[in-house]
Amino acid sequence: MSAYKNDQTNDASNRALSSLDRSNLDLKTPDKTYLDSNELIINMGPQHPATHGVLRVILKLDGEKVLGTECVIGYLHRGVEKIAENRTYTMFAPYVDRMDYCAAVSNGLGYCEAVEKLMNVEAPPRAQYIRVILTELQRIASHQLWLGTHALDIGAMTPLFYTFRDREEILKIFEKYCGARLTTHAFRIGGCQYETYAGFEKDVKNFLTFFAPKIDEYEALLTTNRIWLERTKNVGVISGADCIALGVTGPVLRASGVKWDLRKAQPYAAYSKFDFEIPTGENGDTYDRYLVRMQEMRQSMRIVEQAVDAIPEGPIMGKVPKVIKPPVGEIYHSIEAPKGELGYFIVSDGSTQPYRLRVRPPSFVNLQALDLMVRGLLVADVIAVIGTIDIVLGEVDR
Amino acid sequence: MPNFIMSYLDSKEALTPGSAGSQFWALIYVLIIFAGVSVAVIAMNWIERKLLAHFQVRLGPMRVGPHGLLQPIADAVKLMIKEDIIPAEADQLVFWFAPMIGLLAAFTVYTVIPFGPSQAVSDMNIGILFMLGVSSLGVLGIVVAGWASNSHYPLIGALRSSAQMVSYEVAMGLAVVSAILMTSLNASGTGTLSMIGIVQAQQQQGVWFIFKFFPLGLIAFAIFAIAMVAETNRAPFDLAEAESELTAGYHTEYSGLRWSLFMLAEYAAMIAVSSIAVTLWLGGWMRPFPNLLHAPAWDFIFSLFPGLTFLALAAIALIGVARMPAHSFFRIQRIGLAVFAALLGFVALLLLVIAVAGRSADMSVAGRFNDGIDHVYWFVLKVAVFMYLFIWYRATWPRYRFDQLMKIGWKVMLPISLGVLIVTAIVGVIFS
Amino acid sequence: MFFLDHIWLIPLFPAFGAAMMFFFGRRLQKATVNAICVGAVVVAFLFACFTVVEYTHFAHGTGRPLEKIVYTWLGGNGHLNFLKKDGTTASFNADAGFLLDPLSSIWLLFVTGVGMLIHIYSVGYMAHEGGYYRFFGYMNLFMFSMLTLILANNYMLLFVGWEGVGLCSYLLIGFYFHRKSATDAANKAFIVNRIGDAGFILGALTLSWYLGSFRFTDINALAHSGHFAIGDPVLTIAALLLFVGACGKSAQLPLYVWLPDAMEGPTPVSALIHAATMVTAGVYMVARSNAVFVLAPTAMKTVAIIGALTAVFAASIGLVQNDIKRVLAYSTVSQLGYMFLALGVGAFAAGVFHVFTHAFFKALLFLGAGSVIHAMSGEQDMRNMGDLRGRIPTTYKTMLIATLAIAGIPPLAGFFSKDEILWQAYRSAYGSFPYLWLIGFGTALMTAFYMARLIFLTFYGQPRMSHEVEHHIHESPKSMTGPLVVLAIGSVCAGWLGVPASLGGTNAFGKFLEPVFAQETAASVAPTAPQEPAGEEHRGLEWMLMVLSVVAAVVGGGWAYGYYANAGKGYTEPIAVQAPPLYTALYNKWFVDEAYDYAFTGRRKIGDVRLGAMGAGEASSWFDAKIIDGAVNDVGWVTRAVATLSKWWDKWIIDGPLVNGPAILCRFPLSPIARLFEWGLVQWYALVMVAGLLGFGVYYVWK
Amino acid sequence: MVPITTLHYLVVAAALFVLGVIGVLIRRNVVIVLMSIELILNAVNLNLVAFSRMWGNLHGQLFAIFIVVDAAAEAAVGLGILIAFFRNKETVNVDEIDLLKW
Amino acid sequence: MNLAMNSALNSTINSGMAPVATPWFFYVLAGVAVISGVLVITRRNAVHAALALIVTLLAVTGLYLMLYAPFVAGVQIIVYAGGIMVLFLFVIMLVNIDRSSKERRFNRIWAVGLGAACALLALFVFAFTKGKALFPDRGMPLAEGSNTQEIAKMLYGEAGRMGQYTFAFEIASLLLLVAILGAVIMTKKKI
Repeated sequence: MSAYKNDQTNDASNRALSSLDRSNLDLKTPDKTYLDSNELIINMGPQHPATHGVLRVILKLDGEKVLGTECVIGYLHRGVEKIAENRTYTMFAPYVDRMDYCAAVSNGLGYCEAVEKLMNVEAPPRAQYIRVILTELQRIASHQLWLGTHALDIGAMTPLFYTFRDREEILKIFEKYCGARLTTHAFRIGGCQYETYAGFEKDVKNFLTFFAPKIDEYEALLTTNRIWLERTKNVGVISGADCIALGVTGPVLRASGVKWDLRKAQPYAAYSKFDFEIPTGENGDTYDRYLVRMQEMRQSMRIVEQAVDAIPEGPIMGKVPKVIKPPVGEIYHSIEAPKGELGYFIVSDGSTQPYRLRVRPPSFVNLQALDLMVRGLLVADVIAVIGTIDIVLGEVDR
Repeated sequence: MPNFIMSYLDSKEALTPGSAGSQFWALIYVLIIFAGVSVAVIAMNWIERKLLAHFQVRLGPMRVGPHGLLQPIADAVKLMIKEDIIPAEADQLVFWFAPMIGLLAAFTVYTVIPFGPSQAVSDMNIGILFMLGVSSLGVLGIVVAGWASNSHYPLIGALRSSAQMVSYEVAMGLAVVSAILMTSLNASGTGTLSMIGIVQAQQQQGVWFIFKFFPLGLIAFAIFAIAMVAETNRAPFDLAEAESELTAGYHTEYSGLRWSLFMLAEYAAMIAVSSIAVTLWLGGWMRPFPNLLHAPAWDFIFSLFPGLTFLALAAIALIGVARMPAHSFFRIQRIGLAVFAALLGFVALLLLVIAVAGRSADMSVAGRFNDGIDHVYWFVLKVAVFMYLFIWYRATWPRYRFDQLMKIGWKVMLPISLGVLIVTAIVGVIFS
Repeated sequence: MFFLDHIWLIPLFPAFGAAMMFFFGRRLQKATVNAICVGAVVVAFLFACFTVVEYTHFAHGTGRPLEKIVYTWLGGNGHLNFLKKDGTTASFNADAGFLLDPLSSIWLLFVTGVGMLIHIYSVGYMAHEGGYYRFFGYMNLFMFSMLTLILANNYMLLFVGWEGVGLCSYLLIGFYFHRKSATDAANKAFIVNRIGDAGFILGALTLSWYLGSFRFTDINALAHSGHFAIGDPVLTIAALLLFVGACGKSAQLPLYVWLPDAMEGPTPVSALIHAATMVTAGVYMVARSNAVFVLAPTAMKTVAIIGALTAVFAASIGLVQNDIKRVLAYSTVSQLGYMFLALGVGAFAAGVFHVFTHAFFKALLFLGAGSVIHAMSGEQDMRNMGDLRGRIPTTYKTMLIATLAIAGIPPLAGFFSKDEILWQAYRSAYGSFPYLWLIGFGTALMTAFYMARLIFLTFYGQPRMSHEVEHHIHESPKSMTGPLVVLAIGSVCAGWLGVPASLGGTNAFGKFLEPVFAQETAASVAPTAPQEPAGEEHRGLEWMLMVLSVVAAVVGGGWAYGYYANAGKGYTEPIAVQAPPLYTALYNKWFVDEAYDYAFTGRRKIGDVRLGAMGAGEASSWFDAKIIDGAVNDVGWVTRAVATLSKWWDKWIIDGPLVNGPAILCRFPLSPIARLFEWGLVQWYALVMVAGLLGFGVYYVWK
Repeated sequence: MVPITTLHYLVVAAALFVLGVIGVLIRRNVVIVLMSIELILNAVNLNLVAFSRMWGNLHGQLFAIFIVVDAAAEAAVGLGILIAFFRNKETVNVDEIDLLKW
Repeated sequence: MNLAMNSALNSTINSGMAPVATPWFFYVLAGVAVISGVLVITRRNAVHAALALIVTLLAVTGLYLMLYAPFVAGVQIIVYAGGIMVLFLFVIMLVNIDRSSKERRFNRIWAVGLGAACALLALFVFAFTKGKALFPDRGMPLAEGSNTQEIAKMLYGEAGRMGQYTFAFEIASLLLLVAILGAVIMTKKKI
């Protein structure tokens, strides 16, 4: 119990990494340190508007203060990894879209690139550019979804509608490109499934001109809003070291001041050809994460702009056999998904089906930081922090 | 006409029925106010949904009636016929009447709200005290509802909202006191707690109290305006019913009619506190510049405003009719909207007729009726501004966290209101 | 007058060195330690020399003392008073004051001089020992204490020095504290000295109680004033008590036992403290108190007899000892006996002269022995030595000189001083003590024998040491041999300062000291024993005695030569051959230690009985267990008996009708009522309030 | 109908007072005991106000106001003690509050 | 009904600013007060008791209004009903233990307590019957319309003079301050 008592303040810097030791968290017996009727154990979820799906968080509260949390996951478990072992490589590609269904394009990119790497083939440049454009658009869409729901969690209703309105434009492009809006299955192993439609570049450019003022609109609503600042500043602080220790990646890591982005660190697709920056935060609090994601949207727009302007002509499919039989071996490939490092570990036994496929989902890993971030905070902050981690339960549970 | 009806109407003074001792008219007024407030609440429901939708780039209710005008009725019907679920583990009795407490408190305060110098149920000597006291009873309803549900979220929500309301009552009360202090700045040196008296004091002193001792009145008003949002558990202080945290706060377990009673109480309370703000700081029923523009001509011009407003509303409705797509699908809607516009136009006509008829006859029934309409119109207009603000807040701001809320209440608002009170007292002594 | 004015600096130089060692010694290099400690003593010596030179100018041969009081250390403000024997009050007054007169000049010179040499010697001797800084710190502290002792102007300050040297002696004997024998020896020295110190402080206090002052000048003046008769009992007691102190410090019978054991300390320590300087403190103190002693002839006689007995007793033990340092230690005791003999017969100057010469040759002997031990890799047993003269020639030569000197071979130093003593014993100004002379003569014979034995066993004969040791034998470093040579020169020449008139000398030494001792001669002795002019008529007798003693020395040496000159492995002791029981007695030091063990310490039992301190402990333990505890137990038994009675009374009378009776009374009729008022139920109290309300209401309504 | 006199009020007040006394004396729950005390105070207030009406001056009302103030203070402190006590003994029964008995 | 109303109207109009003080109101309010008072002391559940107490308080408030004491009534509502009772409910919820609602309601000496209280009631009844004649039928005239102002004058004084109860008022505020501090300190977990 002493570990909790020391966490009196919201000042997360006081909390050493040692507080990661969660053996103290005994949810069964109430805290007997002092007889106090304020001590509660509350189930947040699995049916709860703010847990973004079917996440169940068991909260141990002292009054309103969070003493500890325990996440119960698995309500959305579909056995994606097991399914992979019974599908051919090609057949499995649509399944990955169902993990992070808010960023299906990114999921597909990671999978396709992993298999390509395993087979040692390369997608042609045009395909690479298309991939970049779609993936970055998907990143914007994902961040929009996050912004809307996060703001709604904190109590600002309006941004949700704004972001959904604008996200629609991206989904329209997807729809036009591949016929699907959400689970696109846009890429294939070795390239892209479809050639771009006529007017694709124009649509994308239109979107960019349409969207630039919209980000300003979001920021006008929130960035300097006093209540927004009070609710997000110094809430859910996590240090860069803690992030690294927990394996947290993505905007959460960057908001803690660690400049780590796989697009720069281990460039894949055509990212090495584009000029963009990695926005980072300083305090690692919810507000910084908000700012980082807003900046990332702008950076994504930059990338898309460059990519659309420089998109080369050529084939969209590499030299891939009809039946995909990667050589015996194993591969780990990861990309910078909107939520963090999305990795695929594939073991091939030389057959048409993966022997084992393991996904490193960013949401799942990032969710670990929840306990560290919310200890000592209030219940309302748990909502804000869950929102700011940006989890998708489809990806957490797989 | 029986005497007990006419004697009130014939009396030469403009007295409230309560003050005049006319129980009949008091009853009539009570009925009118109850009906009016209920209608206003229902209308508010629609207005809020529409306004919020437009804030959020959507349309809001559009299907039930033209532009969803009949949506509140549909809602009401739905809520009334919905099953009234009482959880098995709940405290049946308390669960049953908890909403009533809130509703009772919210509606009782209307007995002293002065829609006009005589347009109130009663002019109580302790009017404002009564208002604060009774509105504070609303907390009981919330606490009891949360407790009776016998569930965690409602309990937390109830404790939160009651703590919040009790806390903000302090700042609110002090702000009110500073306004009451201003009423004593007259020749006799005695102030009043009477709501009508307060408005009359503003008239006598020739200034709305919001502008009195600038900026003291403004600060006090601002404190009240903030506190009243917290007091009614509205955004950004809607912690008790923060759906993202506590699903729905104290009324999580409620459904159907009983839930609608909470809604009714909430909106009624919103209107009530807005009324207090209007009465204390914004001159109550007074039209703009009653002392400067006091010529009969001005009276007449201002008395045309209610009619003209309804005329404008009718015009808006007609525009809506015109903009309806020319499709058979919209025919009924178009007809409905046109009828609505016609209704509004008729009301406007009636009001204009009354304004013209009551122009010269000061103490005639028509004249008094005209005056009454005038007063009620301005009062409602001012309250409507507040109601719009309530919606605007909700569309714009995120929600405060509970500790921040408490911090603002106790560490910011309370000291400021105390300071304002003290400074007002000193300034009042100096200038009186 | 600079040096005289700053005479108080002399002790402070070594004190500074000691303080430095105390605070920083652990961190200092050996060279630094040398520089500080040896330097301090050298500076002190030079300072002392200049001081004495200035003093001679100051005194102009009159020997008037120079007294310098730095500050009053105890009392002196009139608040600390005591009642004198004659009923008057006197102010207790002890100064930090310094007294310089011929007596202390001599001590000052040879203490600083010999001390300096021994310090220099120690640099070499201790070079490979642990606790280097500690050793020099102790040594400097000793120098400070000794200088305080000899420069003190009153008994109290002298006592400070006295105790200080005792402490340093203790510390240095126990320098090798990891050796049990060393710590035992240190403890022995300390405890035995305590006996003497108790006597000394009692004597000093008796004197002040009687005379009203601690100051030597005052006491001397009073003693010379003629107010006190010769043989004044109080003064006699005081003198005897002071002599007890002297016995302790200067190792006289019966308190000599610590000194031989003190050889456990490092050899320079033995040389400096236990031969040259500290042990002469007793002599100094008696000489300093000569005025008192002169007034107590009984005490004088006691001193003389004790001295003579000690001399012969220690010499006899020395005849058969095998440890080279022990021989020297007994020799020291013996020589100290000579000095006390001289003092006891009134030949103060002769005694002091012998102290002076003895300091040289005994220090030389000890340092030489140290050099031998150094060469022998720590071997001290003479049975394992032999034939060293060629291997460590400088040591051999210097030691030979010292031996000749101590044996009394003219014209070396010992001859003059010893013969002076013997002559004075035979015929002093205070009377004639031929039997004492005879003892002294015998002692001289023995001295010559054992010293010659030492030389022959060590340097002549066949080598008896093991091969490893033999292989390592080497001459000592210059820092060790240098002092030896200097001291050898001193041993040769020191005697020439006091060549008696009978040999055509001027006895300059006696002249120099005369002012210190002459006054009582004039004041008190004259009436009783008319001054005999050092007439020509005795010169023949004196010469005869000289010749006799020289002959004795030669004979002793010759005997020793006969027995030991060619001693090989397994040589025989002549005494052991001639008189085995005597040899056993001598070899075991006349069983004195054993006797003390039986009698005083009680470490050994006589039959079932333990005597001495431990015996007292056992006895008191027995007494405690049997008598005291027995009495207590008996009292306890009585108490128990009474308690049994009392218990019966308590149980059946008090507890019965008197206690339980009321309790029963309370329990049945009373307690329910009482409990109504203290129930622990708050609402009951409220009920009482309501009852009160009812009562008042009823009263008012019906009133 | 009998006009309402001061006595009527006094009878009501007496009834409330006795009810309060009963509550204080026999209820085990401290909270209800405190509430009963409020009941007693209210009865007294009613008496005071009734007498104020009877004599036509306001002193009674002022006393009533002061009693209300006192009641507020009493409730705050009493409930504070109760909370502190509950935290230590986990009971609100007045007959279990007897630490001082031994 | 008409008649009664009329007469009431007349009487109120005659007495100027008189409140509606009909016996019916009195009996209803008194009955409500006493019945809910009984509920306060008999309900097993503390929340029910608190709610009953609120009803009692409101009924007593009504009686105050009938007694021309609107300010006291207002204070009663705002302080008692709105403040103290909320506090009570809060505390009940904080210390809400199911155990207490299943235990005995009354303590060991309930019979004695009840007896004493009944004796008290008997005393009151006796005293009232004995002294019935002492009470006048109607009260002295008391202005209701300026009640608040009159109370203010007595509390704070007027025209530079100190009121009769100013010191008492100050002491009462001090008492409140002390009570606040005491309550806060007692209920704080860690001071």
